[in-house]
Amino acid sequence: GGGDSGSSTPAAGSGGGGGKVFKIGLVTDIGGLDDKSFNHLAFVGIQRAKSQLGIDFKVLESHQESEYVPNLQTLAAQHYDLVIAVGFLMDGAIKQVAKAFPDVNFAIIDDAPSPALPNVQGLLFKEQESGYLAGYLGALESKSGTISTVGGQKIPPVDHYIAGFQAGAEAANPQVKTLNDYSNSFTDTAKCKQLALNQISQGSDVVFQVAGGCGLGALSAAKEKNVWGIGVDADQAYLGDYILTSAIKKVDVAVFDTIKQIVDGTFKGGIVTTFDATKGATGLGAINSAVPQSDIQKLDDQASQLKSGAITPPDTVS
Amino acid sequence: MRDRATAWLTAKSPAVLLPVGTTLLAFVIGGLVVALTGHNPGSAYRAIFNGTGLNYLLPWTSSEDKDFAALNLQQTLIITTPLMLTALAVALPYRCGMFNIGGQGQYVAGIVAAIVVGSHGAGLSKPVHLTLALAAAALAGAAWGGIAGAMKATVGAHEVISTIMLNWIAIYGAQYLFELNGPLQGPLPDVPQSDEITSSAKLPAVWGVLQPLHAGIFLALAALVVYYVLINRTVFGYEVRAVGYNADAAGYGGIPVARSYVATLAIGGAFAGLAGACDVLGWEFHIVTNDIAVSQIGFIGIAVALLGRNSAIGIALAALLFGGLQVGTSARALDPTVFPPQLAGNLAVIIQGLIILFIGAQLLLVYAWRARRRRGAEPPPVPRVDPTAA
Amino acid sequence: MTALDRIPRGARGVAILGIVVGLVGLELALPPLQVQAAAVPVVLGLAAAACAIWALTREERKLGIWALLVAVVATAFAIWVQGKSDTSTSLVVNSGLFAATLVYATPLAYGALGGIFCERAGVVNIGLEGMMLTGAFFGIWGTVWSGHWAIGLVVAMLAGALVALVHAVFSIHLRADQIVTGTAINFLAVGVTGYAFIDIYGSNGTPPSIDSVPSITLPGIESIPGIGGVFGSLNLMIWVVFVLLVVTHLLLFRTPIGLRIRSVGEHPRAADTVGIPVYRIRYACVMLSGVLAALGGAYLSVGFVGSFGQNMTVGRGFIALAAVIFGKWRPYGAFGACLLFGFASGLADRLQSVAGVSPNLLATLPYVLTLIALVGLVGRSRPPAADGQPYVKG
Amino acid sequence: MPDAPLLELRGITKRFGDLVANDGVDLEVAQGEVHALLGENGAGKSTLMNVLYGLTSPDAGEIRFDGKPLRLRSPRDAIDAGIGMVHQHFMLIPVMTVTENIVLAAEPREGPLLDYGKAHDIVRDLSDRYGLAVRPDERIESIGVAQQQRVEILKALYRSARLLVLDEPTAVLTPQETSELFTVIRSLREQGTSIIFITHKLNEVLEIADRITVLRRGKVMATVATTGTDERRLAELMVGRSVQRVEKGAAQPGEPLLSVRDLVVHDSRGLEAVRGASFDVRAGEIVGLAGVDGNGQSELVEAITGLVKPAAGTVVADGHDIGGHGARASFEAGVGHIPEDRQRRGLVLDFTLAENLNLRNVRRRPISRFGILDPRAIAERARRLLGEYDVRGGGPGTRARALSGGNQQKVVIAREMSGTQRILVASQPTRGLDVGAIEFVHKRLLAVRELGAAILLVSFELDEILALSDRILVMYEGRIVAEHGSDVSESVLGLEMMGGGSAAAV
Ligand SMILES: Nc1ncnc2c1ncn2[C@@H]1O[C@H](COP(=O)(O)OP(=O)(O)OP(=O)(O)O)[C@@H](O)[C@H]1O
Ligand SMILES: Nc1ncnc2c1ncn2[C@@H]1O[C@H](COP(=O)(O)OP(=O)(O)OP(=O)(O)O)[C@@H](O)[C@H]1O
Ligand SMILES: [Mg+2]
Ligand SMILES: [Mg+2]
Repeated sequence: GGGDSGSSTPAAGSGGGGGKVFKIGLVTDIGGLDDKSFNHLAFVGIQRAKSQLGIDFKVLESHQESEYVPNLQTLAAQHYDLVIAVGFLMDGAIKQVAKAFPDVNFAIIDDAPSPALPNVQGLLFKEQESGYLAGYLGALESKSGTISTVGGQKIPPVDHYIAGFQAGAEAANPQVKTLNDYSNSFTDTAKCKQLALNQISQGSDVVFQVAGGCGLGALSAAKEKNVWGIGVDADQAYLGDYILTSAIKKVDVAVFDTIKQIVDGTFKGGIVTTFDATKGATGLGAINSAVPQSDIQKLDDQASQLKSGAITPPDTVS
Repeated sequence: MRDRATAWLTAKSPAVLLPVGTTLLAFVIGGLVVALTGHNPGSAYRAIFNGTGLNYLLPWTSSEDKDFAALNLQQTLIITTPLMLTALAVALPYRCGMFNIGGQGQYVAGIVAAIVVGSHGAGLSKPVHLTLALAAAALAGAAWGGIAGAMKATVGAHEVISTIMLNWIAIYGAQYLFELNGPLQGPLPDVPQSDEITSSAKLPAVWGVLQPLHAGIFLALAALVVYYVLINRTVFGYEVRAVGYNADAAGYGGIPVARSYVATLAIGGAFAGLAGACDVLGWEFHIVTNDIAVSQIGFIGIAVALLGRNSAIGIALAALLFGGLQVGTSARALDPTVFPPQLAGNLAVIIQGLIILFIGAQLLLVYAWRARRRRGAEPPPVPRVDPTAA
Repeated sequence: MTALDRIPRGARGVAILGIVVGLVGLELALPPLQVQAAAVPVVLGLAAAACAIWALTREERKLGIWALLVAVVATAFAIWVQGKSDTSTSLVVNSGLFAATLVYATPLAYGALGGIFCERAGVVNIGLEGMMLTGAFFGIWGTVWSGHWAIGLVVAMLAGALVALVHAVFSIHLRADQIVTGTAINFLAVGVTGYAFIDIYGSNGTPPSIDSVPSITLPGIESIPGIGGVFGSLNLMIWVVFVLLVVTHLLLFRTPIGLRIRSVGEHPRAADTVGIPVYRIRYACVMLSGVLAALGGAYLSVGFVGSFGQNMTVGRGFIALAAVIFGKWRPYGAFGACLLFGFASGLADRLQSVAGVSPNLLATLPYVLTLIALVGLVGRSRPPAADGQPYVKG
Repeated sequence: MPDAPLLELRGITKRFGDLVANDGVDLEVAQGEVHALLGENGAGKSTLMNVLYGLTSPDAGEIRFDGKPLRLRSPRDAIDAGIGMVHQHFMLIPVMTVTENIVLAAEPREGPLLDYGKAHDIVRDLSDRYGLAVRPDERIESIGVAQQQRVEILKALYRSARLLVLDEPTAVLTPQETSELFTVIRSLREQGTSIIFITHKLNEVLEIADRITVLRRGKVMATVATTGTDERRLAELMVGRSVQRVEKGAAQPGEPLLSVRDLVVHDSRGLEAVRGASFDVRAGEIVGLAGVDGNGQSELVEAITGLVKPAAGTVVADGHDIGGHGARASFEAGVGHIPEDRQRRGLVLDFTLAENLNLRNVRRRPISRFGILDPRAIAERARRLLGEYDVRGGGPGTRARALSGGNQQKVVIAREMSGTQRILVASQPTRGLDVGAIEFVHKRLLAVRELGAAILLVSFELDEILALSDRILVMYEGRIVAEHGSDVSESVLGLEMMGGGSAAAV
């Protein structure tokens, strides 16, 4: 067994393609579907594509690194119309599999395969834009003049956020002091909380978490100490009214759009699509109602400058 | 005739029937749990079994299923390979009365060394380069294990603590080496990843494409043979076992006890280091920092060794069981209508846990057995270790 | 009889003197004194080292190594601190560091106390990790379900006891290899808590606001500088662990039941021959160990962060196990090991912002320090003689 | 003798697999009687007592105590009924103190806490009342076996035992200690306590017992009154044949093979245990080293055999200086060693007999070549030695753990006396062995002496020392305090061992 294509009954197709039901595969990295981050959002995107575009999908969660290649390979061998790899960790794996299956279309999130492959589309995000706006708002709302970030690990998507955050903060208040620590873990919530507590004791009154599930600990510190917390990736405003805003990365939009390209027949390999403010894929989530209107206007101004390209935040942490 | 058959059964029962029986029992009870969560255990097990790829060996597997089975069997064996080696890293010190929890750290040390050697020296011929990379990994693992051994031999530091600490030091240390701006970060400036292994240092593929089974499996099997011979057929092994059973008597017999501690932990570490080399030279070809902390190969090796009762054959079978479980319960193999993808991973872990639990309790059946025959059913004694070894 | 006569004589005294001198050197460099001359710690460090070596050559090994360690570490630290500005020093060494030490040490201490009970009764518990994780999840689950943290803790304890019961049945009655069973417990805990977590709470995780364990504020102490920052306001569960620590010590070493527990772990047959129910005691201790470890996990989830995340204990159970051995199966010793580890973790956190060293490299600090302490201070530790051995009656 | 027996065992049968350890055993013990139980190693004495103490349940049979049937589910029931037992292998917890061991499971309390003060008083009272001096605060691991024995007896008395089982209590005692024990037994008897007394020493049986039951292969051979029997008759009942004392010829000593000069050895706590011992052992002679346990004999032996480094002094064996060069060097120089504790040191109990027999020469040809073992050579040598030394109960592949004590000892002796060893250090070589086995060991020792070996015999049994030695050294507080020929009397030796006699003045 195992050769059967996964999902339940295809919904009535609304997209084009004369009734063909497209098969889309998704392979997560070892963070798993419940990473409260991109794997989860990718899953959201593919579910939306199913209900709106009538596609059929299968998700393969990877529990260890050695599963990347066989998972991608399995879906490719079953002639899926698009196979999406979630996360830069699959960079090596997708290169191998895409070469072996030139007729299958692939996409990979957070990675720009180099050299480019004709059947792979890279999907990158300008996390630094979201980080920039979060940092800008954070610096505006900070009373102490010190704001901080808790990163999970020093890896590109995390550092993009942090670099943008620091730049945005400085743009709002050149005197601002930014603190940054890494927990070296995406699961150790207690450690994230301890780092945030330490930052708060050093005066930080806005804590931005960039550590997935672990970051919930950092936000918990913000809640406990009555300072602002800023969520990451998805909109985390539901956590409570101590959430200032969330730095958003709409992986679900990217996944949905890419699937739509397949359905519409416009998918192209060999390119990198960058999801940024202009695409509405980066930016902020709900902004706390306590933020004064004047600040929101300043923020909107920054956002439009980001869109226009007048501001290009850095993407590496010094 | 019948008498001889009965006699054979009586003699062999503990060794043959018990593991088989308890494995069955483990699956039955695991199945009950699956049923409790509202799934059909029969189809779940069929899916897991087929997921291991072992159905490749069955004559009635259809040829289109065979391709998929082959892929899975290759993956099973790819995981079985390092598991056999990290299990040996536990087994050898165990025979010497020590509990090496440090397989993971020794494995990571092996990875680092294999990458350093395997990604340089592109001009070398394959046999030379490969041998150098493997040797470097073995040495690094040996050094990492040897530290714990030396600490035990000199100041009596308990190996359980020191190896736990050394694990984390190796893990964070390796993450440091390959992190962004780390000293050994590879050519991609914004990826926390090592250099690539050059083709001259890659283990040859033996079966499959893309991520094929590599020659590391022969290395691991050879290591099992080495272990068997070392333990059972050499003076060194004899001395190790003597120390493991009774260090006082060993010392009385003129056996250098402290040296045995260092040597077994170092050799064990070398096995674990080789496991790291197999992975990195066999199919990974580079390492990303995120993968380092996530890997569990060394820890699972502990269970493999104990389940295999520290014997070479037992380890081979237990490693296959674990490799099979890991691959068989992968999302590829499980029907999402039966196992929702969000839950599949955890259900797989539960089933693995149950199987370890019940196979570990072989004596469940010994119990029943002993009710009839008070003697003879004991499994072969193994030295007592862990916090026991002073 | 002068006061001089009362100072410990000989090598011991000199070693202690070395330790004191080394610490004085450090103290001078730290706030509020902050002597800025490198010569001061160097001279004092050399003096301390001299004392250490003098003691070492006179066969005072343990204290001598202590003194040497203090001399080297304190001097290095003092010199390093002098190069730093005022603020960066106080960023590292402040009452927050000691508060963090307690926070990091507490879950470990619960786990370690659990481990002590289990192993003192002769059952090795490598499943502490799984038991902690179980407590972490069910603590939250119970709190959410009932709306009260106290009930959450009770649920956590029950869950821990249940998991421990599995360990007990398999290792006591079925005589399975205790390490295999413990490993299985760890697997099961990851699977069961992960499964239930997703099944019950879905992708947003546990509810954002749960009833959490209160902190106890001591008004008098809070205002005292230094101490107030550490002990002024502490989570109730931290106070509880202090109490449990003392109770465990008394129970094990001052009561009849403690004597019986230890006898079962040392020589179960001897215990049996005087009529002590070996199996019953082992069951009780293993389950108690599950209860305590689960409390440690629940401290992480209900007590500290207020949420659950998959596998959120990340190896703390193993560190607790190491603390048990490090502390030679004694409560105070194990707690000392937990504090050492917690201190090093807190220190590593704080050094991130000032040291300019890779966070990964800093993350090794607690483990390196533990290793050094293990070599220098602890040495041989003798486990309960029957630890890990199933007892066969008759 | 009172009419109703305190204890009646009827038809007790206990099987271990195919082995019948007790086969329909009947035994009666009267109130205030000392009843001796005799039998070879493995005859089933300990098993019977374990049944009586509730440690194992019999397959058949009935126990009546005080005229009523007694059902024993655990030792607790036996203790409650008033049965106390001092086990052959002491049931003491080494890391705990004397007091803790005595009060364990019946502790005096003060609120929830253990009342250590009261526990002390209890121990002191008991030890005064029965004349069993102990040091309440010492840890078991730091006191000698005689002390431990007293602790065991006190343990039983503290639980008000009316029937006390002593399983081989004298195996580890000096004559003085044995006679002290007998005083205690007599006073207990006078107070109405019944005693079952197990031993292999026939003279002791005759001295202390009222009646004697002999077991052979799990069956009762006979129960006889002490008056009207003698050693020879008992030995025959036990073994099923007549046993002779070994006779030795005159010694023909050659050159000194083992020379010890000014040896100083520290014990594990760093105290001086041997304080400058000097002596020679010559080829073809047996030198007996007499002394009370704990006077430095163990440390002396460990230094000679390379197990500990001497603090000062030299040990020369067959011309090689072996002081402090390790156990291997000592053996290579020709020193064989029968260690005092065969289970801790002498054997790897989980090794097979073949493996145990080759512990010493595993690095030599033909046992191994280039580090590779030769299983055939190993098994062959083992089979030869097992035959030669008449080891029963297993072949080369049997685990040492499965042998009886006597046979285990034979394995050790076979290993240490075979090959090219010219010097033998024998420490307590017959401890716990039955008469047949003792006879065998003694014959062997004399045989190698005839072949020109130098033997240092360390024993607490003066009988043994006197029967075998050509010269006798007395050790007291780490020093050799006296030297005698083989014609010295037991009482002189006894006095010197206690620090009395002429030597004390030196
Ligand atoms: N737990 C057991 N399992 C199997 N066999 C046993 C067990 N205990 C004793 N035996 C066997 O029962 C027989 C009787 O042993 P027992 O200990 O009663 O002898 P004994 O008379 O006390 O000998 P000794 O004089 O050496 O103390 C022996 O052959 C022994 O091997
Ligand atoms: N589990 C077992 N299996 C087989 N035989 C056993 C077992 N346990 C004990 N025995 C046997 O029981 C007998 C009695 O054991 P015990 O420990 O009393 O030794 P012993 O023969 O009296 O030795 P010693 O002479 O040193 O006192 C031994 O002969 C031993 O072989
Ligand atoms: Mg006996
Ligand atoms: Mg005996």
